[in-house]
Amino acid sequence: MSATVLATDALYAWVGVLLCGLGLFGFIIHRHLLRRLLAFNVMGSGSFLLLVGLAQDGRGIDPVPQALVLTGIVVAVASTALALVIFRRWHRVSGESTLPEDV
Amino acid sequence: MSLLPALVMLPLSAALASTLLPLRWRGPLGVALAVLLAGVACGLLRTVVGDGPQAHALGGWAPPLGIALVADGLAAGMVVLTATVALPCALHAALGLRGEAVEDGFWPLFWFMWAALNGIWLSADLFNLYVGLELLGLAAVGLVALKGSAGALAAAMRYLLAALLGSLAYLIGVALLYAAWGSLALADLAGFMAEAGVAQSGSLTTLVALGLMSAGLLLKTALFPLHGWLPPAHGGALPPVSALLSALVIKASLYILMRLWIMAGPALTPLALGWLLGALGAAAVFWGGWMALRQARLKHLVAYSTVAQIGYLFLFFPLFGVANMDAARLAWDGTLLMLAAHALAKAGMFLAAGNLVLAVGSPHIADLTGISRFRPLSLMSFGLAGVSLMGLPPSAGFTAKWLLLQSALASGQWVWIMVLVGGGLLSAAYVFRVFRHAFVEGPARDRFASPPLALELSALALGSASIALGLVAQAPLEWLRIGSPLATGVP
Amino acid sequence: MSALPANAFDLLLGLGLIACAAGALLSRELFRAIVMFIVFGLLMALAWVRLRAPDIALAEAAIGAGLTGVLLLDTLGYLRRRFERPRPSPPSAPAAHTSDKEQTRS
Amino acid sequence: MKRYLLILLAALASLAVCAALALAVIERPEARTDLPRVVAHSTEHAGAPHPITAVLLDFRSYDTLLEVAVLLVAVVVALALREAQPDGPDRMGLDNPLLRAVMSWLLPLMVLVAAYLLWAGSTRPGGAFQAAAVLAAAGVLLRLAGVRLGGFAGERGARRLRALLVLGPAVFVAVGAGTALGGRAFLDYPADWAGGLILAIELALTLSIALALLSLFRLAPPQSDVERLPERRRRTRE
Amino acid sequence: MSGASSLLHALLPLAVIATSLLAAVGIFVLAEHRHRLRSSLNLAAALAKLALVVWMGLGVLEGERYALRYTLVDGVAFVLRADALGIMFAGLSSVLWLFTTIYAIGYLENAPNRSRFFGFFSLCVASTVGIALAGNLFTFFLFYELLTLSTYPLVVHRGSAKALAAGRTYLVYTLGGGAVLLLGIALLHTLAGDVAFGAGAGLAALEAVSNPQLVLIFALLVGGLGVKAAIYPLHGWLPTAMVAPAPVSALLHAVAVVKAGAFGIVRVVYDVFGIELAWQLGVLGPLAALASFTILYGSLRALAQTDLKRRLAFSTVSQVSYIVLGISLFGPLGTAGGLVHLLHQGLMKITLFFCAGNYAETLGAHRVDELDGAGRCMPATSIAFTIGAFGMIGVPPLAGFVTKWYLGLGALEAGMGWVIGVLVASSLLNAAYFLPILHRIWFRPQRGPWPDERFRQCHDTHPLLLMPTLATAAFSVVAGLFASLPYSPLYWATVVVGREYLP
Repeated sequence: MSATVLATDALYAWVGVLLCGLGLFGFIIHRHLLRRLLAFNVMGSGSFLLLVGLAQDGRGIDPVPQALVLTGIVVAVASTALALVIFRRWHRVSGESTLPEDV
Repeated sequence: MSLLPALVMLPLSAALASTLLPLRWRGPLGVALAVLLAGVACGLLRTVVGDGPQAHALGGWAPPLGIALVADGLAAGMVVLTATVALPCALHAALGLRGEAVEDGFWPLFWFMWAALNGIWLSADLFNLYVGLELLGLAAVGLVALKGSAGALAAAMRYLLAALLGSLAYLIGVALLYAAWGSLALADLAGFMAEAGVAQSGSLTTLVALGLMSAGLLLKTALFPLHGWLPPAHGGALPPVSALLSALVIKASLYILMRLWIMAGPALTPLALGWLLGALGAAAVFWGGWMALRQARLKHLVAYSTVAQIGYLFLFFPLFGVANMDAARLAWDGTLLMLAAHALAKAGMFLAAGNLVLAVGSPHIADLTGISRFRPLSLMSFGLAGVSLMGLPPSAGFTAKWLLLQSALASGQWVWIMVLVGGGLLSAAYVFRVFRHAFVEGPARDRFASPPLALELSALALGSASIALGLVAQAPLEWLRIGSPLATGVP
Repeated sequence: MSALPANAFDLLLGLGLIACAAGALLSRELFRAIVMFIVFGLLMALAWVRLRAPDIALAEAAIGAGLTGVLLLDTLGYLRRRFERPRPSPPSAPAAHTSDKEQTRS
Repeated sequence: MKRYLLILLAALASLAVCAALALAVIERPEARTDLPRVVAHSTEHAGAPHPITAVLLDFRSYDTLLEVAVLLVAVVVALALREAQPDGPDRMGLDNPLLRAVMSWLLPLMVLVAAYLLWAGSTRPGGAFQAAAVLAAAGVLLRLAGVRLGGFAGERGARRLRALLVLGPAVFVAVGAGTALGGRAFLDYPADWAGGLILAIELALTLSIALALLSLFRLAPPQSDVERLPERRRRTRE
Repeated sequence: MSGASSLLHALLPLAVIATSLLAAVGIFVLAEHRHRLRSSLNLAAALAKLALVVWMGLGVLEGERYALRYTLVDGVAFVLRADALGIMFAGLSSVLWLFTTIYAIGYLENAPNRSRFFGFFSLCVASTVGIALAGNLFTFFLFYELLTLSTYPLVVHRGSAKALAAGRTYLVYTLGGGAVLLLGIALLHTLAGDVAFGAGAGLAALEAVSNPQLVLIFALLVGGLGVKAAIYPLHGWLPTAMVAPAPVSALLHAVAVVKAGAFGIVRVVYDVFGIELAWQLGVLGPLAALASFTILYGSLRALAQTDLKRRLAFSTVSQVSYIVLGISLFGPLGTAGGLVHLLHQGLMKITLFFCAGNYAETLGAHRVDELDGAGRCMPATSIAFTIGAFGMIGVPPLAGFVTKWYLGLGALEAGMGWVIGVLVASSLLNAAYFLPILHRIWFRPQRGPWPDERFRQCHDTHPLLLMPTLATAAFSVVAGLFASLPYSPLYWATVVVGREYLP
């Protein structure tokens, strides 16, 4: 972008990029399911920042990506909650907090 | 009044209704509504065949501000295919799950899944596709988890993680594309990209976005080597659930992938990438076939067969990408027919396998000894579906394979011929492995549980459909080309 | 166009976000990781304010940080209770703790 | 050893993704449409003057409907899994008098805030989701304080819970069907009614979403299961 | 031609296939214990099919055209067409189906899984007739693979470990062959489009195509078909598959399966490539050599077999190659010899298999050395066996002689005198493995009790088993004696040759 000074929106977009990478890293290295969910949520936040930050950079407020992110947050919390429900059940029947490795 | 929103809203309303209704009403309601929805689906197809592609701007707001539902031949075809597969599955579930604890969750999730599928086939908006994918993914995961056993829960969890990661990759791609082009409507994007061409500076952003989205969608489609989550999920679920997952759910992400590639056009989807997908598909065919051969449990064999069969569908990407118009058309026809053939055959096979497992009371192939005498109908359905999966005539699988062979020959990509022929032999090996056990006449038990006839008939209907489609493929293939890039002459 | 230049606060907030995310992902103790995640969520809400998206900020604070955090903590509590309760004998203690610290050291 | 390999792999993967994203961010072209301007222009004709609410409940209302469906799926799965394996008696809660005292004035406040957010949503930041989140948080606090939401206990309560969960999307679909039957596009609100319809949808959605979020919290199996844990499984993976 | 009659002409080939296809469906639907109804259905379908084929055959002689065309997908059509050659094969199948059905009803009395057996049996015949009436390579392949699928359950019918192993071998060979054939057909399709049979030397017009490519396609096609025709070295499945019940061995391995392969080769040489082109490509010489080798090899292996059915199986390996040899001789006489053998060998070999089944069922005699003195106990069966054996050896005036005579003349005409040597050597070998059996049956005394006697006194065997045996034996005598009369197999073969290959 042409701006010599880093704009706020661009800054947060860059933070979003880093969060995506960080989240992916955590998602791969961890086996504990709660940790993988944390990583997933971090990655999700990163993508939301990317969505709004990039769209608004140099163009001002854009309500469309903001609305998309609102939708995305609800979807993310639904996914997380579903994962936790299944995780607890899994933990109850198996006593494990990770998935078996063999597949 | 347009049929397009009804195709999503009917199943959605059914989902809401079956959350509330008493258990005993849900099954009959499910079957009745499935019949109705199949009728609506056929109505849509008729409209599309008669009047060309249909569009409906939801909320009265035209894209890019609003979201449009669009039905071209392909979308209408998928809607009809969904109904064709889901109707026997609904029948199977209504009778097979009656009185079981899982029935409470099954029906709402079944309907949510159907709504999501129709939503995806008809969607023409990148973000709407994301929401549709999530709805589909969570409903599918829920269906897998329903059994509540340790195996089912682990499989559901693994599936959920894959689905979540896949949709995130897709979402990041959406963010990039929106930033780069300023619209979420597929039609807009296709126009912009065609206008801009390769030389445009933004092509790199688009490429990264498409790469991420493709990777996420591949994970959801379970293309080798990202297939790890599929066999436990599809192999361990209830029979109608396995059937729906293998037949339709994984096709949804493939469908989006195909739409994206066609949207981006040849400039942004270099043939090398197509070859990569084709090569992965080839590997899937052989690896999945080999693993299917080695499974001890019947439904896991069928699940690995899905891993293998998905591979054929990915031959689309290298074959469609060539400049040869004939080859591209043959690839389009062949892939879509293969998709339909696999959907019908695999759903039939899972239902039949479920009946067989129910009859012998054991999930193991080795325990099928003597079953041919007692459950010939289920075995027959399994065989009919198997014929299509093996790609032997006369079946839709064969006709599709023939078209793909012709496409490979026309484009000069001879490698895929080996995949098509070798893969067929490998699938023959695992299908006949089941029969080898079933035909054994030995000192086996002569008491088998007998499932209701309707369970066997629903499997038979799907198996027969996978055969019959091969004989009447001409007209459906013409319908599928309506509104496709082939119709306009730009592959 | 309103290209607001980023100020020191934004820079700090960005760094804080990354630090909290790293903490949430790399902490040895699961409890700590979840707390870090909740803090991360609150910082995210601030970031949304800076991005002139107050709607998201509200939702993030309530849903993202609040509810997700509570759900995660509750699940963690569930794990711990399950491992502590039924074992009256002392040898159970190490097992209970490894469930939280788990395989970061393996 | 395997662990280090994994870390290496993860680092490589995340670096690759970061690099690709960075390239994409740097190289991105100027957008071809100015969607914000279109939104600003169209918001005047939408049912809500606040642009984000207009996007969520008018321009892209279909997305919102599907999104509520996603939330409902999670709840349905939780309900189904719970009913497949019934839990023991519910003994959750921190029986703390101070907490109870705080609750007695915090709770009405939260409900008030939720109502305000819902009301303000059409013109200012706020709306159904935020209101629902606050309501759900109030419910969570109640649960933590050991208060049982008696209205949802028993078989009739369960049915009531389901009815309320379905209410939001049902109103949404019903409005859509109404507009479609009236000869308009699906969810195309008539101009005079737009504001009211959106508010009605939002009200129903708030209840349903709040209850859904709360259910996901509440439906997790309580600790009474602990006794059932088999001895041999009580180990952790190394 | 009026509209109704042209519709009839289009539907007649379909009806011929449909009789057994519908019979198959009907039989699958029937409950296991409804054997009366099942048998009636079976026989009615067999008679109906025979009547239709005869009707169509007479029409073909008068120059009527029966063809049905249906586009499957763009560029590929499902074509059924009755020409003289097709009618010949269809006629053979429907005559022998009738007899074998009767035989099988007697053979499988009180056996389990009859519904499955007869269902797939009918499906088999449907495929065989489909092969006969196929109007292009694609349609041929369709039925060719259907034949593979429908014979598998018959081969493994007994469900024993041995039967299952044989079924596996059968599948490996035939599915492999099918894949090779598909490859050949697909390649040909890209070169020449949809090759219709009888369109007159199909590929000759393709000047531009390079020879090696055509040779490759020829090799693929013949290689794929050679599996079912049991040409060396692709014959391995045939002797193994003899574990199947006798009617299966009789119809399928004397008629349907092996003949489908041989028939396919005839189609490829004459209808796809055209004999001229095949000759120019130089592929006929190697094919003749391979066929000759298979003739001798099969006979030699037959000598060494002690199991009667295995000996017959190797004899089949040898005899089917006569057909291939006949068509790879460049000339009308050789062709006529090969084609007539398609019919003659079918009649004679099915007689022999019926007899083998009778011996096994009645006396429990499976091995050659168990047959000592069988002639006295089962005279009628043994007479039939003798007729079949003499026919195979080529003793005049039986059917086998006619074949060998024409093959010899054809070889001389084509200037391939060495073929005479092969024929003589093969006849000597035939005699060497059949005559000892005849000697045992008629001239040796019975050695102790029979292995597994079914009837207390010697009343030959069950009438349902005996009748078809005698009928086919009589047919093979008649075919030889009256070879020069109209409507005899030789007559048909000369019609085919005269009409289609010598314009």
